[in-house]
Amino acid sequence: MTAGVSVVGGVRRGTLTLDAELHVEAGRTLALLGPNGAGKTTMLRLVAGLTPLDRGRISIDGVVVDEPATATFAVAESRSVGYVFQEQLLFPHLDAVDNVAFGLRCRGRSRRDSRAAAVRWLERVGLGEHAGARPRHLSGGQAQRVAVARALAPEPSVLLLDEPLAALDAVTRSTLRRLLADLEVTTVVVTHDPIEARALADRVAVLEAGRLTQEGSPDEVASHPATPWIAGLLGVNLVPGEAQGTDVSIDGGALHLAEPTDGPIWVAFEPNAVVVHPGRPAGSSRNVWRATVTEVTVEGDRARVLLSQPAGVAALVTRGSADELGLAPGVEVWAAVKATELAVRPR
Amino acid sequence: MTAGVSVVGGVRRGTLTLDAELHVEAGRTLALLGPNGAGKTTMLRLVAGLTPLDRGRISIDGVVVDEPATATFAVAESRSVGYVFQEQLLFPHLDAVDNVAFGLRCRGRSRRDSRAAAVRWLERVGLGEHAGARPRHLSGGQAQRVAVARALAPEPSVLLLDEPLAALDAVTRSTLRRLLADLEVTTVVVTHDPIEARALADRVAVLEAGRLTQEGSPDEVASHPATPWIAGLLGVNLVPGEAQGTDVSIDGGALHLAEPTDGPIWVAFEPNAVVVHPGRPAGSSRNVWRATVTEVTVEGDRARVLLSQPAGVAALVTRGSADELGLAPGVEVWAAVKATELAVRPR
Amino acid sequence: MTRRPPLVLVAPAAAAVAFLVLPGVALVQRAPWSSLHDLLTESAVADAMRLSLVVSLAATAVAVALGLPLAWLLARVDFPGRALLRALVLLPMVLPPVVGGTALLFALGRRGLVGQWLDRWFGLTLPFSTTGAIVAATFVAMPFFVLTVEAAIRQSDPGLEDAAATLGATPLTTFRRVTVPLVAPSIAAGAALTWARALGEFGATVAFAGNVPGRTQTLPLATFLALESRPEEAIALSLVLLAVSLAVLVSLRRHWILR
Amino acid sequence: MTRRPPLVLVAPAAAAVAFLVLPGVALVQRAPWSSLHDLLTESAVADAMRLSLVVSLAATAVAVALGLPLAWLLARVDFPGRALLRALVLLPMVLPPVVGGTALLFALGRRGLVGQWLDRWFGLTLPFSTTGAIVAATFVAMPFFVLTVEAAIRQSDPGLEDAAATLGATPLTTFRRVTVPLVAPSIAAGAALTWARALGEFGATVAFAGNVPGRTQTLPLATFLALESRPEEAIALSLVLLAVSLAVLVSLRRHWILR
Amino acid sequence: SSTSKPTVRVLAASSLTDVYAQLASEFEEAHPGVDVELQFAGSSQLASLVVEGAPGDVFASADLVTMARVVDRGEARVDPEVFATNSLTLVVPTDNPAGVTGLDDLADRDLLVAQCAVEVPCGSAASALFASRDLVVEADSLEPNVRAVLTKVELGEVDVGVVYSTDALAAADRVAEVPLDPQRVANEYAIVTLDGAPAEADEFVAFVLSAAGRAALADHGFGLP
Ligand SMILES: Nc1ncnc2c1ncn2[C@@H]1O[C@H](COP(=O)(O)OP(=O)(O)OP(=O)(O)O)[C@@H](O)[C@H]1O
Ligand SMILES: Nc1ncnc2c1ncn2[C@@H]1O[C@H](COP(=O)(O)OP(=O)(O)OP(=O)(O)O)[C@@H](O)[C@H]1O
Ligand SMILES: [Mg+2]
Ligand SMILES: [Mg+2]
Repeated sequence: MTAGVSVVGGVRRGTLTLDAELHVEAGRTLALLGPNGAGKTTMLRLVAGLTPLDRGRISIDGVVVDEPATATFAVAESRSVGYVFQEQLLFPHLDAVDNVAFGLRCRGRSRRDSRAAAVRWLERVGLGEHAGARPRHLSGGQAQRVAVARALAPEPSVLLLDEPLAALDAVTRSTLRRLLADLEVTTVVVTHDPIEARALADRVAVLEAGRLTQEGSPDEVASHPATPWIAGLLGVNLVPGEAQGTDVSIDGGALHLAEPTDGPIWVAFEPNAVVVHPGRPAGSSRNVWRATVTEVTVEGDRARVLLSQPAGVAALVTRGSADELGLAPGVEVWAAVKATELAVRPR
Repeated sequence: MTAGVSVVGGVRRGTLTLDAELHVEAGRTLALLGPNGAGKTTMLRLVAGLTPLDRGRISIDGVVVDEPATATFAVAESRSVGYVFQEQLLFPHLDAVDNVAFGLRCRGRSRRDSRAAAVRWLERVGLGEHAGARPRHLSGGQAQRVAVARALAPEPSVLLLDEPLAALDAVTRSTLRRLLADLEVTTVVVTHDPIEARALADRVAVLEAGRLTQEGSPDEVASHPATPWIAGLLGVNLVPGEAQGTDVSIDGGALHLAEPTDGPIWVAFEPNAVVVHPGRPAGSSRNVWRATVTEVTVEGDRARVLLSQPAGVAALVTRGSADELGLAPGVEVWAAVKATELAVRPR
Repeated sequence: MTRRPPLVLVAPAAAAVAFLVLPGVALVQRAPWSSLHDLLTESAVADAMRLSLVVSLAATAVAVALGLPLAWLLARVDFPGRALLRALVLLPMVLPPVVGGTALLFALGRRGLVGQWLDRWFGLTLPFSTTGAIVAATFVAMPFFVLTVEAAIRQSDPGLEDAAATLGATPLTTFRRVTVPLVAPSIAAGAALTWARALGEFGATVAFAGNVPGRTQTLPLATFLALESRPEEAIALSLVLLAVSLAVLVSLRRHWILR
Repeated sequence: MTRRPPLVLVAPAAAAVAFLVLPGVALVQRAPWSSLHDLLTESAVADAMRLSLVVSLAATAVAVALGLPLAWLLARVDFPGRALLRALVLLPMVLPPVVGGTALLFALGRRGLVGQWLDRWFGLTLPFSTTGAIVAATFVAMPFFVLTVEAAIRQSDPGLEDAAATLGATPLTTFRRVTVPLVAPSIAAGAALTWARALGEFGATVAFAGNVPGRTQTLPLATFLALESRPEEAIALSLVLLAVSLAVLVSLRRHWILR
Repeated sequence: SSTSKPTVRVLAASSLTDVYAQLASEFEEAHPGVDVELQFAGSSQLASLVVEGAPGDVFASADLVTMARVVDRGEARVDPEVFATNSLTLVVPTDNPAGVTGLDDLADRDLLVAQCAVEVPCGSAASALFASRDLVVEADSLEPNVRAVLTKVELGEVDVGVVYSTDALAAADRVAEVPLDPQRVANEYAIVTLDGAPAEADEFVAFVLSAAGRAALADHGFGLP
């Protein structure tokens, strides 16, 4: 058994059965992504010792902390875990300093010491001047920062962060991102933002409906998304199809490959590679189809255009050409991809 | 007095004095941005009638709803406002359907009718199968969607959305973004994401420390950010300086302009325009300086590199060159910007 | 998760239980089991039992109906003199019950401050009537309800009431559909306290409503009277009272928990 | 914001207040103002007053010390027979106080179930002692505390207790530093209920601890006896009781609110 | 035959519970069509109710002072009459652990003594009794009523208690009596018809005062005037 955190096993929560394997090396950060209700929070609760496993085993730094088969269960307060809860859960009767000092005092530090350390933590998250405020007198983002400071202050050996930067403004977010990235603590961070995942984490794990669907370095996941949901998250297009030679039948159409293959496959291509035309394009590309624009999102100097066909496929165009083409939801367009841009993976 | 929502005036909340003017045309959407604790939530509470103004006037669709000078105050339940609270505030004793049906029942619809409509709303936000769950049995993102459905269900004439998409996964987020963009309701939406602001809103307003610092169309704001905070949010660089001819003295250094000017100015330039070199670059650019990398964030195929000098300035480079240069926090680099890339605005 | 209750808490809790339950055990031990059956089938006892249930339940109903709005007002509406009013509401609890009953007599008796008008205008005489017994029990027991529920409302999140208002709920709707359900456990607890207090009520009833068999002679009054001459019977009657209340409370609990 | 309380709630609340306060007014009206001064300076009355405060405060302290852990146990720890235990804890409230006092004699009297051992081993005799009066008042009043606080704990968010655990707090620390402060208003309310009940306690005290001037003769006992022979004096004593409790409650309120 | 049976509402001191229950049923038998409604409570509580206008027809009190409260307020239709007396006696636990033999033993400081408080009739009578014998008794508890004294004796909390003879008789199976010699009348029971009572109320009072009534009272240990 190695250092770090390792979870193998599962638990039922209402309609969801979480059943997954998760390993974080000591000192490393794992980003946990997945759709709402996939079981991310449940996973953190398992590690924290707030929800016991139904079956399997959890170990932290080589010590088994939960194993129903041997009736092993280390209670939460013995696990040296720092947890930033999704719903913050600040103590409403304590001011910001005492919230942050709470963990230190529980670990035996004097009141004076703890409060001094807590004030330093509040300053690190930019809340020095709100140190004396009760949670209900803090704004959402201020409260979120207190929650982060509270979890970090006792210097736990494992950090569990459930969307720790969600309520923060962009500037504070980058400050805290840096603060978290600098920590050398074994960390699991839940996030919905792949950029944040890449900035914070060494590895990425994706949970979908209680199961681990992909695990790897941010680059691996970005270059080879394993499911359409992951691809969609990353802005990559991933379409399931049935290949017969260079012909692939996909939902409601067909694609043509550069190299022949056979059987169920994933066809992956970058939104960059999708060219959008107002009318049927002339030329040699055989992968040309009609679609309706469902959404246009401006990202800096580029626009991401979602297409109705194949469902959820995106094209990335310059803002200039988006304006020129008058791209807006409801507009009919033609899309084209070169066969050489299509990457193929077995399903 | 026109249709839509108009707020002129202010209120004290703890250490913050909110004092701002805000107008939303009927049927339009205003995105409200600003740092944590700037008063965004307070502004929504003013419009909703949950916090009364200290001074000034609020009108909704031409009717004055709050004016301390004339002792006018229309209570919240009379304002036909839909409010998605930052902290959700679902009714813990009601299941998802009854939460969503609550507003309909308050507006006189029968129980049966209301519940049927509520179920349709839950389906629209992708929660059909969790209709019978109590809030504490929902995941964070599921609860957030119930909160959105609850606010929309009574078809209010004004919508106040406080980070409505924060806890949602990226896929759901785009579904709800479309749902919200399709509504033709006067809306104020608080967000920390400029992309979301652009996707949802016709106009953008920025609150900083209780005051309105900028207001305009997303493009106007994006092209001419009025404060460093806004520039930082948009990823644009905005540096305050003192011009004397083509020389500008800035905090800890100097820049050189293409055209001469005088007095206090803002110097704006795109991160794109900043070139990063491992050593002092040869060549003619006079705007060259040493800096330390403080953060590297990968965005798709590009990397955003934050520099120590001038504080918070960003460079946007390709991922390839970032890897080549070994850009990582702590690395020393040289940065260069052509004088022709510097835009100047009076301060 | 399984919580392991710490001994520092379990020990005093166990002491509390022992202390509260022990006298009941002693009572059971002294009970005249042989004559219990005869006693219970005596019609006077059945009458007193029935009357006790009627009076205590009616008093609880009145206390809830009037006390819930009062608790809300004290918790949520800011008005001058609120602190004083809160304390005033507690006073019936402080008065020795017999004095309370006497005060009721001064106020609502046939020649009382208000009672004389009740009598003159409506021909309503409260003393010696079941209504009088209900009035006495309500007077003594209602403060328990008000205080318990008021504290609970003050503890509940006013944000949820804001949310209800933005959804178009009037204060009354908010009260009914948000505030009240949120503090349901405390309302149940308060009602249980009130009911228990009303069921055991003796002093105020005897002083205000007298001791008329079938009309105001509740089980505690019958018990007290039995104490004069036949103490075993008094013990037996108390045990009946205990058994009935135990049955009611346990079954109510089950009901609340199943909800 | 200013809430406009709806009439449907204000009306019953006002009725409740009128009902609860009116008898007090009638009592004041009947008070023998002329002799009040003499009465209050009588040393027996001062003794009874002092004793009442000592006994009621001690009973409240014991009830809080033992009742708080019990309330927590009932609210947060799942164990078999919890519903039954909850109901059992209520029983002292249902017993007519005189019967309760008698039951205490059976249990803790000189020849009682447990009392005989207290007597034999420790030479501790509770009846006719101030300790006995405290025991009687605690027995009668503690259930009010337990039930009020238990309901409040059940209403409070267990998520905060989870948060405390992840921060390294043992269950005991969590109890002290999270659970208890969260339900502080209900603890205050429960303590007020308990204190008020103990202050007005008569039946159980007289039955268990007797009526020994200076040792167990609290103000309610003095009042009750006065009622037998000099009713005006009884009224005056009750008013003293009311005034003292009013003063204590209002000042406590102020203290809690300022916290 | 008539729509409303005449009812006589009797308010009586609680020490009369058993004997009045017997008298009432005998009276009802002798007067078919008349209903006697009995209620028992402490004399002074009943007096307060009467004075405050609570409806009642006959009032029987355990002492003359309380009766005077009712009469002085003009609630009585006629003058009250004394119909029974009671005397004090000593009761001890059945095993008489302190070996009490007579009143003089009560002067012993170590003896645990319970008596009624002087505010109530049984207490003032006890004090008068001690005074008449020149005894200084320091009671360990001054109980508010006889019942409380009996309980304390029965459970052995005290060694001796001063109670009424009628109570000692009723509790004969649980406590032992140490009779006093000579007996001394401690208090007098009075009965009166209240203002506005029906004629049947006077008949009930007459019945209590009759030979049959006196016999029943004597059976229950009351002295007769
Ligand atoms: N206490 C509970 N009882 C029953 N079901 C629950 C409970 N808590 C969560 N669930 C269900 O378990 C599933 C997983 O919940 P979880 O909170 O782990 O999701 P998540 O991945 O954190 O989602 P999100 O991104 O929305 O926060 C959800 O479907 C939810 O409805
Ligand atoms: N009830 C209150 N009492 C006192 N001060 C308050 C209260 N609510 C908010 N504040 C203060 O008012 C300021 C504005 O709060 P507000 O919630 O409006 O901020 P916000 O712009 O919504 O921030 P965020 O992005 O963090 O949600 C903050 O500094 C906060 O501390
Ligand atoms: Mg979650
Ligand atoms: Mg906010």
